[in-house]
Amino acid sequence: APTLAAYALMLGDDSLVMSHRIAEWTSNAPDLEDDIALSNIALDLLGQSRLLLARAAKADDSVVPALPEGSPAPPEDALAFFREAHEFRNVRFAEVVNGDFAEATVRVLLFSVWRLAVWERLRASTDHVLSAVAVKGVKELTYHRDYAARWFVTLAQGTEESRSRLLAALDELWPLWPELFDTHPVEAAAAASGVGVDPATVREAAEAVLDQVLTAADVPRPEVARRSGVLGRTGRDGMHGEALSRMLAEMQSVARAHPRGQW
Amino acid sequence: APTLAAYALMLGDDSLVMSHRIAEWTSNAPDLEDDIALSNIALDLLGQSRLLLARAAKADDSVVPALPEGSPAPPEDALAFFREAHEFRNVRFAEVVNGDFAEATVRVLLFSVWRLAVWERLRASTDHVLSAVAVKGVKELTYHRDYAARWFVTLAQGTEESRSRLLAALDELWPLWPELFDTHPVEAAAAASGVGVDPATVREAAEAVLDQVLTAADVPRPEVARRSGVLGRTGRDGMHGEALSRMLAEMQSVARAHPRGQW
Amino acid sequence: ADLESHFEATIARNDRIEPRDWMPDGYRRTLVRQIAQHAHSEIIGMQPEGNWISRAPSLRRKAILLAKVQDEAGHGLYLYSAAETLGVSRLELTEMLISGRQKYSSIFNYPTLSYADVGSIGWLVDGAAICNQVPLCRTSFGPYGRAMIRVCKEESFHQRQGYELLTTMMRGTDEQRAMVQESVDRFWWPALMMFGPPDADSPNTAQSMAWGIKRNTNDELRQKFVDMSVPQAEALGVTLPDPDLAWNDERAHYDFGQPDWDEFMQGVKGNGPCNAQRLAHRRRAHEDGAWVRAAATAFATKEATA
Amino acid sequence: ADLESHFEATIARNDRIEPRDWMPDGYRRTLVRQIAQHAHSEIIGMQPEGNWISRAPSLRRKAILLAKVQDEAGHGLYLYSAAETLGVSRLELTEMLISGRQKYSSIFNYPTLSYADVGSIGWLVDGAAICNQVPLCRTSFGPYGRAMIRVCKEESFHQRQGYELLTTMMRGTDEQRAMVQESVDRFWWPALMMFGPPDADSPNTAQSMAWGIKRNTNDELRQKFVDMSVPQAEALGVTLPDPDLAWNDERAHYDFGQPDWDEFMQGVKGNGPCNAQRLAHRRRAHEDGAWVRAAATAFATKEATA
Repeated sequence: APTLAAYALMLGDDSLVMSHRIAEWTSNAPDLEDDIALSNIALDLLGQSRLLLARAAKADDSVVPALPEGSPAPPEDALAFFREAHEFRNVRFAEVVNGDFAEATVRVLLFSVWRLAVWERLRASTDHVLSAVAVKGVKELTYHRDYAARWFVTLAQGTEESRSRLLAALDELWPLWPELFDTHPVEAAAAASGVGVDPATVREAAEAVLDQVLTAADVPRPEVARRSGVLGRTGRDGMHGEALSRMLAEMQSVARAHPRGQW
Repeated sequence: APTLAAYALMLGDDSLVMSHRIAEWTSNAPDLEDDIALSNIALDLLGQSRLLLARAAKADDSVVPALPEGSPAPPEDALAFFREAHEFRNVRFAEVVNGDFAEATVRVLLFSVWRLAVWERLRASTDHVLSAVAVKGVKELTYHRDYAARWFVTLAQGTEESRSRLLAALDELWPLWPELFDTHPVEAAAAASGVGVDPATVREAAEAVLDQVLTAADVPRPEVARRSGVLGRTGRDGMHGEALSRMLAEMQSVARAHPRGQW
Repeated sequence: ADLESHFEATIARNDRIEPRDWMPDGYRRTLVRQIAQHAHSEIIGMQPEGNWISRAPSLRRKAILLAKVQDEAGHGLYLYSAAETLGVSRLELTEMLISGRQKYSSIFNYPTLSYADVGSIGWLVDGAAICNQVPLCRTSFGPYGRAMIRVCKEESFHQRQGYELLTTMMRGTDEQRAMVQESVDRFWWPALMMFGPPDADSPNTAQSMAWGIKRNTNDELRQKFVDMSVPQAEALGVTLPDPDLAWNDERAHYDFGQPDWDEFMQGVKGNGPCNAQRLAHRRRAHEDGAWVRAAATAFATKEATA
Repeated sequence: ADLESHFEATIARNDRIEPRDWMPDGYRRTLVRQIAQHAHSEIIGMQPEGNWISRAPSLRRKAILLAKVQDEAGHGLYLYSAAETLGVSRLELTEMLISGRQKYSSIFNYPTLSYADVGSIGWLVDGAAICNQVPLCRTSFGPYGRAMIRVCKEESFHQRQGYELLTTMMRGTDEQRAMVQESVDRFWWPALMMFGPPDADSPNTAQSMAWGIKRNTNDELRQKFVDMSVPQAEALGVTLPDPDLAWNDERAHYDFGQPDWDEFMQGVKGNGPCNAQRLAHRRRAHEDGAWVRAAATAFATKEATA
């Protein structure tokens, strides 16, 4: 159960942090349809994270941080609002500060292509909760991917400006793409026990899907090296960039100011 | 003593919030000299706020919020880090989200012209601490005003772009200028008892100084109406804009995450 | 004249005018202005609540709030579509909004200052909006009436959610109860202002009622809202900030005081606490999106000619 | 040849070369590169610590941190001025920095992840910088040496402040002690890397030493830093994350392990955790300031011709 909990936490944190970033687009998108679509993606990811964080807490309640005395926060909220940045296990990709709409397009595309490849396999998880989350998630992520892929092609083929912005965004996020396929010991253990998926095993499949989009958009694969971690450690180890602690300062401010609050 | 405390808190909050905004320029200014100058202004204001918050706490310790058990935070930090937005008494002018360098110029100019007019009189406060703060502060604020006035003229007379940015910044901040001269009951009481200054009484002097700068820059007085409050209440009543609670979420995040911390 | 009498007859029958039908210019202009203002209100209204999405104190509340703000974007979308049937484009209307030539509801020029405001907006602001809008489901212009039916259904849902948030907070800590009371104190009067100036100062009401674009006077709706809200406030355990509020047996309605109409006019004139901020946000989002919309247009053209 | 022998003699006497003196092209080029890199490091170095100004947990710490970051801007200023005496402008150098053609110290490509990092940077990073820089106060180029004297004085002050922050935190809660340890774990190895690659892999050292631009080899300085830091770590109560760290009686120095030079090279090549972020920040600030600098120039021209 510690492996299951740690694994569910990783996936849950990915969804939570990514959801937060996408939700920052609300009331800021280029058109109403995109505002609605991006809110929708954020909502799907938020829903995933709630199920996954709850699963983690149920599998091993020692992952849930100690709450201030008298706090009625349920486990999902204890995990979301009362952990420090280094206790989060999301990939660094999810936490990067938002850029322009091209960046949002590339972000959703890369994230969902990766995630779909993992979750297609996760549907066969021996854990019924994870498998149910994955079944629902695959449908959601397919929509996210298709939405982003459509914009990816549109921006690549639209105007000179949109193409150059798109290429810049791709170069910016690409250094964090390889990290998505690193195998963390928890993921290896989860895969070995049948509850999880080793992301390294889906890299080929994910790259193939991505290549289709790149080809349709007539965009070459970027030639940018991967971003190194700190002492070999990255997001899955709790080693994040500077953006995460700032994000959490904002996200957790009300919950922490009222630790005994009912919401 | 409650009047003195409430009055010192108002002045201290002005300096604290303004200092925080100016400090956000650090590593972001157009040139190194300005980076240093703006940090300097932020430091001066921060120094003022520490003396003023400490004075408020000493005059009436009931203004200091109850701290989480075991917190060793001194009164100045209790006031800065453990109050909610509606407990802050700064003028709304101080909290506005930063804009471009023209906005910083106008912000520092208007703030220091106002403040100087008040503090020149505050030197005669019957409270020795306030009077000492004002004596030192007048020197500092004179430097701030002169720095901003120089840039004000430069931007007004520089390029078309700089002039239009400057005028836009002036129009943006002008609606909050009249509020600086409103008399809050606490200010009226402080003035009556000789510890403070009624800002309404220095309006003419401040406007005269500002007019000199506007004339030198060949910039007309803006014709923008004052910004109304909420149910007639403004910053001095604890009624702020949306920016302040966001600013505090960030500013207070570490202190609140470690209420028993030693720093 | 034939056309005009046909139009008058349709109105008289309480039937719907459809976009293809003939209609007087004044009717069209009034409708465009009213629908656009309503659409703009939904879009600007995303900001005050959107201000708290990133700080929602529980994941459940975050999901509820995000979905609600998304619904407001959806309402904006239906309403712009209804306006488009009258021959104006969404882009034109958006430009009217950001240049300040068209208005939106002044309520959204008030700041949101605590999480309780999310609840107060749901309870009071959406509540007032519903009072205003339910009669509009029977408005004479078809696309508008149909949009309003959808909007009202969702707004009622939002109102219940807002009230439920406040109820939950009232069961929490003393600070939370104080937060709710403070928020209600701030939003009560602005909510009353949402019905517009007193009938005596509302010159367009008569024509709009004659055209079936408006179904009740401002004061009628305001009274309805007050009568509805007082027992809800009691159930919640908050005090409404009006010393004149009292049941009047004779009228079988609550008597109540007048909001500060000067402050209201300041908001209408653009000098409210957040007018500049709301418009600047909308303008920035619109301008930031220009290159994206241009790319979509260019791409569509390429596809069409390929 | 006369000029060259005069130059050589000045160097040999450990006297200072001044900007008006003749100097070999290689000397000038090496100096420009080194001073510029040093100046860039100060400017980029404002970011990792600047990241915490807005979140400093006490007003006293906020003042200390703000003043420190301001000093770094000041150091950048002196150093750019020293470089300018060699005939390159600050603007040119800035453009070399933001286009990636000139480097800055790789240490600043590590993120700051907690407030303890402000202390660790003061103690370890400024400590290592001082070891590197104290000998440069005697460097052969006058303006550089004089700038370094000022810089070193202030850096020592910063180092003491950083150490004092950590000492205070160690007297605090368990979480704070853990925060300090975690921070030291992260910064120890990168601090060792600040002295550059092992001497065997540092081809330019010999020439720089001959010119009096450099006074000690990388490994000598690294050893000095380790010897200095171990007792400080003990006094602080933290463990340095090196299992090979042990006193060697024979050498009368501490033995220590090697940092991960592959990670170091990734940072040098631009692939460190924050390289892209640091450069993007600098580039944005520089570009955002372009209209201001243009206005200042236009105004100065007008004034001059008025």
